[in-house]
Amino acid sequence: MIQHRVLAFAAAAEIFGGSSCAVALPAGATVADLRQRLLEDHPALGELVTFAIARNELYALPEEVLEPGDELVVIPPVSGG
Amino acid sequence: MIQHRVLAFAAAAEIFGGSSCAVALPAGATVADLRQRLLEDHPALGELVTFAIARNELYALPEEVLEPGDELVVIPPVSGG
Amino acid sequence: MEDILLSADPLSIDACYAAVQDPSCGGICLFVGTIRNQNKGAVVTHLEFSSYDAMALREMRRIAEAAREMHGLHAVSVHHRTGALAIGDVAVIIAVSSVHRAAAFAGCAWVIDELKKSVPIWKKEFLEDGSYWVGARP
Amino acid sequence: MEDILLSADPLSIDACYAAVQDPSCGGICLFVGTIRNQNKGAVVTHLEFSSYDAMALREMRRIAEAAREMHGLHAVSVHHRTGALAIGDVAVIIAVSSVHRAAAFAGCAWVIDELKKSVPIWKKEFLEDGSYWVGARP
Repeated sequence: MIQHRVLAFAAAAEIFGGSSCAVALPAGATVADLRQRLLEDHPALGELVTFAIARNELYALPEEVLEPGDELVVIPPVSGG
Repeated sequence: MIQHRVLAFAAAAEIFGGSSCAVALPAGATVADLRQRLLEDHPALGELVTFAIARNELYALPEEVLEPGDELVVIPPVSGG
Repeated sequence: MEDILLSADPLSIDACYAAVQDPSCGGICLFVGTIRNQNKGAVVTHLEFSSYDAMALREMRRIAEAAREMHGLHAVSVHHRTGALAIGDVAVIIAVSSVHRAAAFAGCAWVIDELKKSVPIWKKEFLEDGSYWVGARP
Repeated sequence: MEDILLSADPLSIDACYAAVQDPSCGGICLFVGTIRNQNKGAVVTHLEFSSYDAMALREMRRIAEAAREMHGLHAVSVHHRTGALAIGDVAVIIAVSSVHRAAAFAGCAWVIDELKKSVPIWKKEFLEDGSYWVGARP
């Protein structure tokens, strides 16, 4: 199992109750696996219109494999501008 | 005959050789009549891409009848902005 | 609200912005037209505007009012320079405010398009080897 | 050229204009997004931005570069505020310069559209009776 630290902003941070949470996933787990686990651990994420996952400051595709040390961030619907 | 004073700007002023010229036209003459007379008196106006005639600070229609004291202006192609 | 200016002094973007800004508006679009250093490949050294001031102001106001009506804008500012300008100088500023931004972009583009079609202002470009009234002759 | 800024201090329209202005360009289009005093009928008292700064800057730069490429722009400036803002404060400024104005309008509109879609910045609106993250929930 690999320990990942997942950061959150805005509505996602309020759902986490803080600016990050820890998630343990098997080696080879993908972004899609992380998304599923986050929804299990924090069902309120499902209340958002949508959310994306950023990996190392880029929007991640579902099939991307997580690496130890990745910067992972939950991105709720953006509303800048 | 009514004496009209016709102002000109830019390329039209250069063709007139000054900022205005005088034109005598019968009572009841229209903007179209004025245009024709201006082209006769200053054939170089025909070298312009086009020109409009303004009457009392508005673009005039060909059928408008000239009145004594009208402010008449030759408007060569505009190029502001 | 319409804010119209024809001025021999340098134009101010901040003045145009301030004229249209309003707490009800989320979007302001500005267009700033400046003097380019070339036109159709020829090197432009400087430029002079001639203007039929009374009619130019009347046309600028008509266009601003029509833009507000057509695009549902809150306010429109149209400032145009007169006299001699150097390369890089600001010739015209359009600022429009609206509740939503799509109308601001469409309205601002419409105003500058119309201004270039109908406002009696004329640009004389000075090249290294002469000068001419822009657009006057084929 | 791209000029990108994320700042806790008030934004400057003049700074964005200066960043994109060039003697080869005849047209500069700016968009200024400000804080409205209402949204969907509710009275907004103030607002706070939260931002994932490193990624926001990266996305802002990506959008500016893509806009230059797609619309043939000379330069693009994108400045966004962070922190607490009052009604009327400037949240974002986009400035783009190009040789011809149609590209400037199209490019500027594209940048603000894309920014609102993908840059990780979040707006919390404070109403008279509570607060919420804009667009987060249905």
